[in-house]
Amino acid sequence: MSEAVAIERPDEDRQEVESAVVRFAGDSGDGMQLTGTQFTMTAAIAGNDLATFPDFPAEIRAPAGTTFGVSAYQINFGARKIMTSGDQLDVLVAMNPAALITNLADVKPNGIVIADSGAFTDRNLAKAGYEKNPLEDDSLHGYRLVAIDMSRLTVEAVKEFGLSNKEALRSKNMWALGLIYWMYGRKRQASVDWLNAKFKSKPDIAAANIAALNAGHAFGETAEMPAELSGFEVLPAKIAPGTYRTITGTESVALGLLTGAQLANLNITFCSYPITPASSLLHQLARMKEFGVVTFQAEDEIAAAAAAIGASYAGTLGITSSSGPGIALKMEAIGLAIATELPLVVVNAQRAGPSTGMPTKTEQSDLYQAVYGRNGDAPMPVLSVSTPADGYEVAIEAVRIATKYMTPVMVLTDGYIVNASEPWRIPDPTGHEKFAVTFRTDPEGFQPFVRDEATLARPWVRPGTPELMHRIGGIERSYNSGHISYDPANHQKMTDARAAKVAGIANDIPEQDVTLGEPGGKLAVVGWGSTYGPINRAVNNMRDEGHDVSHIHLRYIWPLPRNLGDLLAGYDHVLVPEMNNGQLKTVLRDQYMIPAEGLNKVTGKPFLIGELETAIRARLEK
Amino acid sequence: MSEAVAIERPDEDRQEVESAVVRFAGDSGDGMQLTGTQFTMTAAIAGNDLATFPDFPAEIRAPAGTTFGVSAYQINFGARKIMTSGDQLDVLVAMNPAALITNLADVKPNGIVIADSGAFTDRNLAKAGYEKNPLEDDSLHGYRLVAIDMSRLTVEAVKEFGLSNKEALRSKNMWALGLIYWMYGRKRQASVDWLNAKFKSKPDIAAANIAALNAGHAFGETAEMPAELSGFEVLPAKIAPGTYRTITGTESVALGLLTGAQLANLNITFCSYPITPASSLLHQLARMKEFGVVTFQAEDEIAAAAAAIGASYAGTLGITSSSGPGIALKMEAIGLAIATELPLVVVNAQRAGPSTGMPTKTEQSDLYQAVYGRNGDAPMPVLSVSTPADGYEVAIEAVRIATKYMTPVMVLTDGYIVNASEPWRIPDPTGHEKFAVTFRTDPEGFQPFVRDEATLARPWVRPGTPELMHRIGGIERSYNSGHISYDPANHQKMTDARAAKVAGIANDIPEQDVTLGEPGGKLAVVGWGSTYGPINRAVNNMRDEGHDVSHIHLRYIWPLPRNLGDLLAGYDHVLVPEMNNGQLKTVLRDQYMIPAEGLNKVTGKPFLIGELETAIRARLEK
Amino acid sequence: MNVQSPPEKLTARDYATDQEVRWCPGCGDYAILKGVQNTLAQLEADPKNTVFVSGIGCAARFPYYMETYGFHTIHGRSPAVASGVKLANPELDVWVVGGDGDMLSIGGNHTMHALRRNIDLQILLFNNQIYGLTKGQYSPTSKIGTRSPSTPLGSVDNPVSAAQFALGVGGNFVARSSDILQKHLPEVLKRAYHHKGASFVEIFQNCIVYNDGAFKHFTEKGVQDDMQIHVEHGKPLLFGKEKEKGLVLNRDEMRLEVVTVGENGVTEADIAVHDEKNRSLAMMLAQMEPPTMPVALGVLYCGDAPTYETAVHAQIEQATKANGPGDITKLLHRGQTWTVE
Amino acid sequence: MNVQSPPEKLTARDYATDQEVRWCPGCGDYAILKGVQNTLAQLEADPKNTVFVSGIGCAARFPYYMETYGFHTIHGRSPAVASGVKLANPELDVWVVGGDGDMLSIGGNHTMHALRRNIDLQILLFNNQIYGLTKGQYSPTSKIGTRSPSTPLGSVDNPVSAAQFALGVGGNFVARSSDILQKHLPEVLKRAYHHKGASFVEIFQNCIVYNDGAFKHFTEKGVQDDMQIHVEHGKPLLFGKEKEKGLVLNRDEMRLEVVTVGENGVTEADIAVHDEKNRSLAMMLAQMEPPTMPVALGVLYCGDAPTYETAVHAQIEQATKANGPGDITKLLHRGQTWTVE
Ligand SMILES: Cc1ncc(C[n+]2csc(CCOP(=O)(O)OP(=O)(O)O)c2C)c(N)n1
Ligand SMILES: Cc1ncc(C[n+]2csc(CCOP(=O)(O)OP(=O)(O)O)c2C)c(N)n1
Ligand code: SF4
Ligand code: SF4
Ligand SMILES: [Mg+2]
Ligand SMILES: [Mg+2]
Repeated sequence: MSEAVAIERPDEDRQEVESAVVRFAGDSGDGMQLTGTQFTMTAAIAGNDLATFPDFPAEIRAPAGTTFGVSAYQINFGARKIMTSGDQLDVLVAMNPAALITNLADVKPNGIVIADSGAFTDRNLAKAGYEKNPLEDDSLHGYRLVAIDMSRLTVEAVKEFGLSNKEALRSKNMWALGLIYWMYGRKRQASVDWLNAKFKSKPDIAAANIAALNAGHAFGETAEMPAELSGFEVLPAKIAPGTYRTITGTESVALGLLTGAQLANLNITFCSYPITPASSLLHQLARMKEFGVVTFQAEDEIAAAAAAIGASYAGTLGITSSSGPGIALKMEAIGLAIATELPLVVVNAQRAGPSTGMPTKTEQSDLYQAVYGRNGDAPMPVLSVSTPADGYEVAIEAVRIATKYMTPVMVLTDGYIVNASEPWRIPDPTGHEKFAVTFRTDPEGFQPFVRDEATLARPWVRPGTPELMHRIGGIERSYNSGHISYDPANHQKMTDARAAKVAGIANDIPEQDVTLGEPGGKLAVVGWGSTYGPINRAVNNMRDEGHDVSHIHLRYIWPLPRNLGDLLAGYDHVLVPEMNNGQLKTVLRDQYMIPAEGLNKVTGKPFLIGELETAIRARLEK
Repeated sequence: MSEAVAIERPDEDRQEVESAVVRFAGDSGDGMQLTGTQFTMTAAIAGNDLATFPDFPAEIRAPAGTTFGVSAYQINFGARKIMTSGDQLDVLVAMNPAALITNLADVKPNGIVIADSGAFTDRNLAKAGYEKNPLEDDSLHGYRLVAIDMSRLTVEAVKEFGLSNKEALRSKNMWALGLIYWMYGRKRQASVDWLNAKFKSKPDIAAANIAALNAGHAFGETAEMPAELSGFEVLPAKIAPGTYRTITGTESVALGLLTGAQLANLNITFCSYPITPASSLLHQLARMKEFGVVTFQAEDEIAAAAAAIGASYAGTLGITSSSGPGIALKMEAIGLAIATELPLVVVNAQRAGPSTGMPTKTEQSDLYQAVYGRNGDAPMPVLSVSTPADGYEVAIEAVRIATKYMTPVMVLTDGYIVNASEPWRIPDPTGHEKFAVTFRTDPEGFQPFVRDEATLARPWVRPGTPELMHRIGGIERSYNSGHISYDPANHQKMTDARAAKVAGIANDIPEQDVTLGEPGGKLAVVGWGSTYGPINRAVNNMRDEGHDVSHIHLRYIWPLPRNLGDLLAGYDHVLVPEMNNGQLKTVLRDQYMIPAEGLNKVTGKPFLIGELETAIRARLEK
Repeated sequence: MNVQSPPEKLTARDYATDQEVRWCPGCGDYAILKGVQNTLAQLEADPKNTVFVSGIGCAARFPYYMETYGFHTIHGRSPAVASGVKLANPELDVWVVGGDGDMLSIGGNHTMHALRRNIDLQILLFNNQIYGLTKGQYSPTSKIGTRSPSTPLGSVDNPVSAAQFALGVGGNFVARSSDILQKHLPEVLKRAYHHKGASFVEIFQNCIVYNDGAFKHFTEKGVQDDMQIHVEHGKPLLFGKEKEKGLVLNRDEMRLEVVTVGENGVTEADIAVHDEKNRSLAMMLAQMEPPTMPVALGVLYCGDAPTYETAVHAQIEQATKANGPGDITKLLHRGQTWTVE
Repeated sequence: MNVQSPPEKLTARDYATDQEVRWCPGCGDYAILKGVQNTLAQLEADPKNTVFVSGIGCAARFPYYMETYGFHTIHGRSPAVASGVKLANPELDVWVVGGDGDMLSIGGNHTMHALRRNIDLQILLFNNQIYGLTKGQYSPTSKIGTRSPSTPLGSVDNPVSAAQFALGVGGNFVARSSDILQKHLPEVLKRAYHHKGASFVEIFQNCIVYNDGAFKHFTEKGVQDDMQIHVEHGKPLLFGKEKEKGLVLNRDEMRLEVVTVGENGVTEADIAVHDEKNRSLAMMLAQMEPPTMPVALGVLYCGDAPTYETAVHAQIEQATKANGPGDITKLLHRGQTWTVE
């Protein structure tokens, strides 16, 4: 069992900062994701609030040293509430030239760049497209450069364990982590424990990694660093007491679906087909078998949706998930769920489109598809997830609505949220209000399409129930009996009923509140989904500057909260920032005749707080 | 060669009417569609304007005598311009009890009901659900009933040809036709010629049918009919000189696509999968092989869309067609055409939804899907067909836009238009302005995504062209080279370019005119697609009553005509009648912030003129 | 005191709904409906545990006429919907019904994967070699030269053989019968029902309106004896009025050929014996076509393999044994956590 | 005066684009890319008349690396897109490239119908028995028990055999090779190219990251001689280092079995001879699996049948002959017309 040795440096001469943004960038093989999650955990334990964003390459495993093979992990941690993973970097750790060239632009002016000079070989420089070695000419003069031969120092640090050079270099990331731990005065014990656990079977590998970690830390301790790099301190944030974990959007949705199913007293049948960035939800649920979760990797998205519908017909909760192109394929089947009025949850992890687009990049451009993208008059509820942790509540709500109203429900996440993580105060799932489904079992007066007066939902019958045998299908159904009907008046009645059922959900969801600011005023910034963080921080900053601006963030896209129209009418201007060409804007303008303006960014990247501040300022000055 | 014998009755004592609505209704096996088309042709030759609507059963071939096996054909013909197939019937010809019970409700108060009493057997009455024979009690007192044993009279009339009773009865429909010919003083020669041609190989069958036709006519001549049935006269309408034919929406779209392809100097590769009511377009084009038209019945709609895209990539005009559910399946592939910027025409014959819905009934509920129904920001032009004949011009325009702007184009027809017919003044296709495609052949500076400055279209290259080998695909493409690009700025630029290209088409289409009325005023009734006829007639009637109301009918759904916003702003109220729950309304409200109101009918049936008049009156009285 | 009296034996009629059957008069579907209702009666199938799932087409109207649970879904997707039903509740007897367009054209992929996964469904393909419901376009099983609204000069593509398809994709039960074989059909359907795993039954069905007589070259009275061979496991492959004809394997050419017992020295011993466990033999039988060879009917192949849904639920039990029944609170706390006071 | 000089013979390199190849280091796709480029060079294929169409997946990135026309389409639809290309312009040589997920999972139906229609495409399936691009989920060709992110306890469904699938759906050219057989692969690809009609080639491809060694049980040095049989039309089915082993047809059990020439009286005369025109034999060969039997590589089946696109265009010529080249004005006037003065 190895241990963290070097005593922690006294904090006196550390410079206190309210928050900091650090990005670890290196080759896919350099273990940057691990490094990032370790730093995250340690920051969390130190009591910081934080937000992270991993950014891995589109290619499966690009050749070492190439720019398209760079993998990065960014964390924004602070003594105050953290809303985003950060616009600009205070510190960039670049493990090779490719990492430097692809990430340098995001570093603050005069920000810190820590580079492994040992990896800046001619070969790597060429691969990255450098003519000359940027560590040696003055091309980095705008930054505070710390060039260290981490490779060599790591190899030395682990000499004693007699690893091959290749193996030894694998600990490079721990060396870098150690240095950054020192830089922010962090304890290493959590990572030491984690390494010991991870490499239980290979104690020398564990020891080597720990040695590298300590060596990097010791280097900070001892090496005469430039004075202004004497180290920083980020104090704990005011955080509500409780037990915490970090959670990604994928994890929160998976846990929310499971919790929702338990509250509804149902088993889950999750049917999907792999697609980036939605696959991870399938992977998560595939590991929850002891909860009776059935996961089915279908032959395609259509089969996945169809099987989920069959599973709901059979009396379990059918769930399907995909990303834009796959959701497009599911739409005909979703129409069947709408027509036969069966519960179904559809999770769409949005990605940049159209068509294949940029699978690994984020976007919010499937809102049109979710609200309008079906043949016929085919309304269905649409919910959206605002933060990595928010997915838990949204997923539970989706299950509640789907089962209570016998309808498919679309949940919109995106490529940012599913991968990003934040600290989450772990709730008590048993504390949540139950909404157990009651299946119809009474033959007395049973007809499959007789509606509940309040919800307009039809009864849900489990095949296997005595005396309730019946037939349903996609051809228009007679109002009560559900038999095939071509009667004109019946079609009008059923069309109206389907619309009224979904519209009525507005009375069963909370009124829209003002996320930040006042109900009414000069400008409302209306957002949905993963733009929550940057919008909230930007509005916060503008309000600190004394501007009359409020933030309204929607969870319910369809139906919209019943008070939203009146609420928005209270503002002189309504600005709708979206990572698409103005899709929510269309819904708001149509529904409320409010001249909402769009602020649209379609780059595959989240909004920067700065971008929003500028836009808000521009509106206010109008 | 048989001939029409009986001399036509002098017209003196005929009652002149401006227009009349006649419906032939009988069993699927009774040949009502043929009867209707013959009457239509004769009315056209007589110089009437007219509109027809066939209404066949959903079931393939329902058992004889059942209500769901009733097939009907309605024609509205007149001495004035005819806009619809008519709200109510002046004359119903009912060949059996099922036909009577299912169609009686549409007959005018005191309208004429002509029934084949010979078919009102106990068996048939039971099948239709009659307790007593309606011809014998006074349940039809509200109508002018003419009960004739057409069956017996037909059998007698064709005795001489020694046909079996079953065969003889097949001429029943001609007997009825003969009677109605007499009733409206029509010449039989055209039908006689047609019968001789149709049964060239079976002269005795031809003779029998002609004998029945003449017998029915003679019956009218001689039988002492109730005085008020002494016969009617419908004078010729004022119709522009020219050569005419009747045309259905399917025929006009087929001919328009072919004409468009010739104007573009392209061959057609039409790829589809059967579905009601879209299949007939496939059937039409399959018979145009001598025009080099390739038709491909694919294994499903996705394959059909994909193959059409491949065909466009290869340098022909790829076209695909379907109805709502099938169009939903094509959306992912259409996204590929949008991303790779290839021409493609997609024809959607809309039917009642959601899901399978009512395949044989009409609806306009796929507008949302057409305009918004794709993943990602994926704009594409959408055109709509307003009348059976209008499909010709719309299809040509769709080909022009698709090839000039390198984009898929959606054409919306519906179940009413594709089957309905109207007279069509045959145009001179060679007179039409050409828009021949010029394929890129010059290697000089070629890059697959360099855009034309005016249209923003990329070059179209036929594989097989020397030195222009290149690769395209659905992953985001670099602005000029088309190579895969994940660059954020490039994605923004390409997204903007795709949007600008489609939006720019607004400058290349006519400004919206006022279909009927003045630019500005109290009320504008805005329609699209097959509501043209009823809206126009209703507005016309209201204006005759002196009301300030105008009709604006859209051909271009996306992009909208550039002047539409200003035009609509000129009216106090905007009413949007649609056979859906308010889909165009959403687009107008979003685009122009105009409080357009919907008038929505979702019964699977077209609007009645009366329904629109009532709604218009209500608006005006507000 | 209310005693649950055991339901007395159900008759075929008890499996019929009150819905008016709406196929064309003379359609082969009527006979199949009768055959299936008879089969369920003979199996004493419990209506409440029986589900019929179908896609879209004339054949797919089937569920409306069965007094069981029924789901008329969308075109081509019935095997996928049915897979979801069976996965969610393996206790149910799930039958899938559809036409050649539904299950081999748009739905070919779902049929293939249901078969290869070996999920316990009875898949009944009503093959009329035409698209009936959409009024007569040719289908992937139509003979070359089929004139239809979409192929006015005749179809030019090779049809797919449903049985060869099912065997090629790894189907574990592949059988054939016909609408008019009212004795044979229920026997085959009972075998399909009792087979654990995906059972594929191709039923030749006459579409009297759009493809009348498509099968008469082997179903008509005159020819049926010589143009049909009803195969049975372990029995010699004999056919003909007097069972005087048989099949032998030509070893050099590796194909089956027809011989006549008694003629040039052929004895019954020479006749190949049907082995329903041999996929290669099944493939040869499936390939036989008139006029040179008879059409093979009956169970061509019946292997045994674990069923998909059983294995899936076994893993759930395994996981539950290993980790204990899921505790959601524990799950939420899995991984690294920290506490803020 | 500018004279068009004939292009001198192209080398494999001339078929490579300037695009950086972006597969994982060590991926089998590199070897296949080389093999295909060599094949085109040997065929002296004209780049301007060559089109590569692919779906989505690692394999499907292929077209970007070929200096020909190329279309990287959407997941699963490449056979359909390629069919449209070929129908529109039969002059083009159309190659289709995709993975086992692309062509047998989501795209299975399109692959099946392209094969059955016999449209003249070269369809290359890179079978690595895994979903590479989406990071390692199991695929329809993965062995039972495959642990993957979506099957943490191992997959439970029977894989489909690509070759048996292709044979079962009526494919007219079915062959197999492997990424590492740099001599064998081009020979097979040339046969596929020269075959008129749909050619299906399954290429075993190692995914070094997510399914490394999936095929080593028959490709590794030590075992390859005994675990592979390279079939050739008209040649006895021999294999083994000294070609001492062979296949014979067990007539009673109707299956192939392995014998050793010389041992218990077996002579080379007893060894079955490969007949690539015999679908049943091809099926038996396709069914063989180690360790009991060797994997059959080479052209398992090659029948001849008219190609779809030829027949389609023949009907167009036929119609043009019969009715004369289309006259649109005439067409508009077809049927009953009347004139208003
Ligand atoms: C998505 C979709 N595509 C097409 C159709 C139209 N359609 C309904 S049934 C059918 C095929 C009918 O043929 P088959 O499956 O053989 O059944 P049959 O009517 O012959 O019994 C088609 C193309 C549809 N309803 N939905
Ligand atoms: C409609 C759609 N569904 C799913 C995906 C995600 N996806 C891309 S490639 C792929 C499968 C890759 O496996 P395979 O086809 O075997 O190719 P390989 O990467 O193994 O070469 C999947 C599921 C997609 N891009 N589009
Ligand atoms: S169309 Fe053919 S298959 Fe359909 S019901 Fe009529 S006869 Fe039967
Ligand atoms: S993931 Fe596998 S198949 Fe894909 S490129 Fe890497 S090694 Fe090749
Ligand atoms: Mg059929
Ligand atoms: Mg693969």
